[in-house]
Amino acid sequence: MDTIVKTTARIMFPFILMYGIYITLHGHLTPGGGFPGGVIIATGFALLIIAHKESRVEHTFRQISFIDAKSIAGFGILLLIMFGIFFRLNIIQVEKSLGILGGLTLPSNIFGTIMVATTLVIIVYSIIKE
Amino acid sequence: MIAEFVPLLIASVFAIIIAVFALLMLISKKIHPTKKDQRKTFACGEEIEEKNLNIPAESLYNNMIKTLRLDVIRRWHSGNLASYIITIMLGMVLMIIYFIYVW
Amino acid sequence: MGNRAGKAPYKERGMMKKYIPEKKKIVGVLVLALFAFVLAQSLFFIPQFGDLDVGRDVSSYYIDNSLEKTGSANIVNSIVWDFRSYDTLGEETVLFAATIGIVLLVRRRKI
Amino acid sequence: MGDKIEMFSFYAILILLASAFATAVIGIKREGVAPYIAIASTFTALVLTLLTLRDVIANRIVTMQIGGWLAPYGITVVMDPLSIVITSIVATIGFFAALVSFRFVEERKVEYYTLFSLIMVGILGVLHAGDMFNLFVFIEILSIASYSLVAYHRDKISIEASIKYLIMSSFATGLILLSIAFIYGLTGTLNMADIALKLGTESGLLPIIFGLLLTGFGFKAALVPFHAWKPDAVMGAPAPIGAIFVLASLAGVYAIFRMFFTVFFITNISVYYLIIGLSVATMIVGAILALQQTDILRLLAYASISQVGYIFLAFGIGALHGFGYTAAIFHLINVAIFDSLLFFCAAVLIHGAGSSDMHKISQSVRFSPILGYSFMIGMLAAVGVPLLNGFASKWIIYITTLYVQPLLTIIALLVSVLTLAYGVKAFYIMFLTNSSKKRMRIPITMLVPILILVAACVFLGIYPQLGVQISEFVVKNLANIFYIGKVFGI
Amino acid sequence: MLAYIASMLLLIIGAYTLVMKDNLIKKIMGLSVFSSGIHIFLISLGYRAGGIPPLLTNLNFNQISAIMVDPLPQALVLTSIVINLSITAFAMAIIVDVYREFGTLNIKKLKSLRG
Repeated sequence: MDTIVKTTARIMFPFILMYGIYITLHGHLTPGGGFPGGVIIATGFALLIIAHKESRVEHTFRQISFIDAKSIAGFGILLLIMFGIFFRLNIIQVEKSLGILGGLTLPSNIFGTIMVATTLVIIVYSIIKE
Repeated sequence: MIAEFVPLLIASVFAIIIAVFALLMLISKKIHPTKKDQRKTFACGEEIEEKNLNIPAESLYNNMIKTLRLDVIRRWHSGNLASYIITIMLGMVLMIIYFIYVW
Repeated sequence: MGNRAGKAPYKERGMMKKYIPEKKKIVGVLVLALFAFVLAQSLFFIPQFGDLDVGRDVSSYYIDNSLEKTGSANIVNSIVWDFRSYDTLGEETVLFAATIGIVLLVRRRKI
Repeated sequence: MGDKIEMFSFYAILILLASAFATAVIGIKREGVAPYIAIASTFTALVLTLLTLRDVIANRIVTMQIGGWLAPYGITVVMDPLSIVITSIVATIGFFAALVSFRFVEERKVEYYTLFSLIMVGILGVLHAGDMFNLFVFIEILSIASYSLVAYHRDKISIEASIKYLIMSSFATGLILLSIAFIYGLTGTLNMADIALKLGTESGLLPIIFGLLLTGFGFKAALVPFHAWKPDAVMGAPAPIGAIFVLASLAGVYAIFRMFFTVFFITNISVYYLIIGLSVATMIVGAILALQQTDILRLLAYASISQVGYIFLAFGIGALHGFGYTAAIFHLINVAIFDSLLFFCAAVLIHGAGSSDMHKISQSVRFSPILGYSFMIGMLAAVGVPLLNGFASKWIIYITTLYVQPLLTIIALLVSVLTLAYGVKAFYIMFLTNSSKKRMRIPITMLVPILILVAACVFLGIYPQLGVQISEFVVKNLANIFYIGKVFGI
Repeated sequence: MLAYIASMLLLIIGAYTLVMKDNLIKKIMGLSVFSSGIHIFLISLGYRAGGIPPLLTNLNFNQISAIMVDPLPQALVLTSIVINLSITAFAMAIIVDVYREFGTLNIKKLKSLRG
């Protein structure tokens, strides 16, 4: 890609990232949540990957590290849901509203975002690299 | 009373079917004999001894199926995806119409 | 990949070909018509559009209890991540499976 | 209600899922660890399933509410006798398949074992589901993992089989989702027990819903108008996955049983006539196509289609003669045992010969007695020779069909003869015409599962009362009253 | 009613593309259209005449469950969209391989598996 696209992508990237994070963190209050936030963040990375196809991004986003991140996020979700199963069932019952920190929804959203974003970045990266 | 003869009955029916099957194979070998050039194609032009050629075993039942006109089923599995999907949809639709009719 | 790229697709677009209906296409259209008939049949029996009287106590439970039980004001979010979180676990697993499949397909060399 | 019974087999799903993630994390650096993780996790799943089997025998039905949400609101996980019997079989064969894969798979182990764990997660999730949408989600997990595994070899056959299977299967699962949408529009709930209460018998949508569901699950079970994917997929996949495809078929069969008994509670005899018709078509088409194959995996795929037809024949007879259901369950157990035995034998042969073409196998490996006789026992069990397990269940099928409609008995016997025919052909080509002097070494991890399955075949053949008792126990608890009562905690 | 009819039309269009078109990418597009039809149908099943979105704010805090649209189908569709996305992504990856192996995207040329 030429310089215009590269520069625009580099400038846009933090804003897209921030918007995705906002969507995620506000997911339990306004429309949004883990999946839309993850998709938006992945869009930012996809923009970078497409714009800087041959350059140093190749080294930065190696698949291997993404699989690691994704599996850790997967572990997170698994732990959360197991947490939910064990603790909801037996020990604590979340009866009251936790205000702006929406119970288990917020951490679930964050882990979901990481998972979806990494997944989509791997997919885009793999197909672009071909 | 019948119950005592059931094993015998089933065994005899089984034997009869095997006999009919063997008979069919013998008859169909006469009607649709294995062609010579089929062997050549199988060997791919190489020199293979007759005893190493497994053609009679691999197409053991093909003569019979050809005689009974059952090779239609195999020809339907043509590898054509559209025909598979059409069959799925046709089966589904006919099933639903049958269900609407009998429910 | 380079030398193959220009060869095949242009030939197969078939825009220049004259339209001759095949036998298979007629069968396909007939089956599709039957499918449409069945779907149209179903339209007579589903509840009226915009009418939610019948038996929606499950979703009204979600609406009524979302804030107290899960602390989330976004009810869809609370259903996705809390009431039916097992489904979401499955959904993430589907994504994971698809990714592993893609990695399986594209990974030529050992990393 | 008393004490709450912990459902251990549910944790089997979570452990397999965790092992899938762990394989991807650890295995990417150290590839050799992947098979050990898979074997350990499938073994743990087996142990947990057997613990739940003990509980189910004592308590009939074990339920669990995920996250503690009450029955129609949260997701229910249910184990009743029908599902626990199939789950035990699935866990056992899955463990054996992991063992067989240990030496069979030599490259790209990380992806293989991750997808292997995920496909097991899918099957076990389908068997546990007490909620329609959850069932759909796990069917999708099963499907996607199997598309990827079909494409494992990345050669022409695999890629073509995978893309065809993907398109067909996505269409079929879309139909399941459509029927779930109809059900939701009709009842406003997704819990199976709740649907069974609210659905009624009046609505004109019911036949459409049921037809869509039967199509979707029949596709998974490879009933005849929907079977075209199975031989291609089995041929493309690595050989041990063939056994997993048999288990996936059984999950489809289970889903159809569940729809019949729990959700819809069909009493209309005409529906069973349709099932009988489909089953006869399945048996005959599968057997006739198996006669003409030259590829061992393809032959076994058609053979398993034909055997699934027997299950449905017995099931359709069940409405007319009460013993039919017993025969269906018993034959389901037996099919899982001998079909996976055959697939494992094929895996050993393919591992030795490097090809799945029967002629090439016979040319490149020498006759190995232990493998040959195991294959023969599996094939004879599929035929239904006395003193092997296939005989016991097929005998019940013959007897019950004889009381209902003798023509069906003749068809069943005919298909048995066809089974014998292609069994003899496969055995003859692969074991009796070998021209090679190459001795094949059978790895111990492949030999042990095969010998255990052979022992199971012989044991259930000599002592069929055990199988009949299990099946009777399942059939006795099929009525959906128990199920609904247990789910709602009444 | 129009929403139902529109979704059914989408189903028919998707099925038509799936059956009639030979190009693999078009088939995948047909699959997506088919799924979208189901999603629209599911969403419109949960619509309430004059309903508001299922979000709790200060304005609607007291009269909630009578005026909100049904949130459950939306959650189901969210899950189903992700599943559909992963199917599409995997299909695209495998289509790349189909092109590499066969040099074509025409499904009619993929006929090595038959019988």
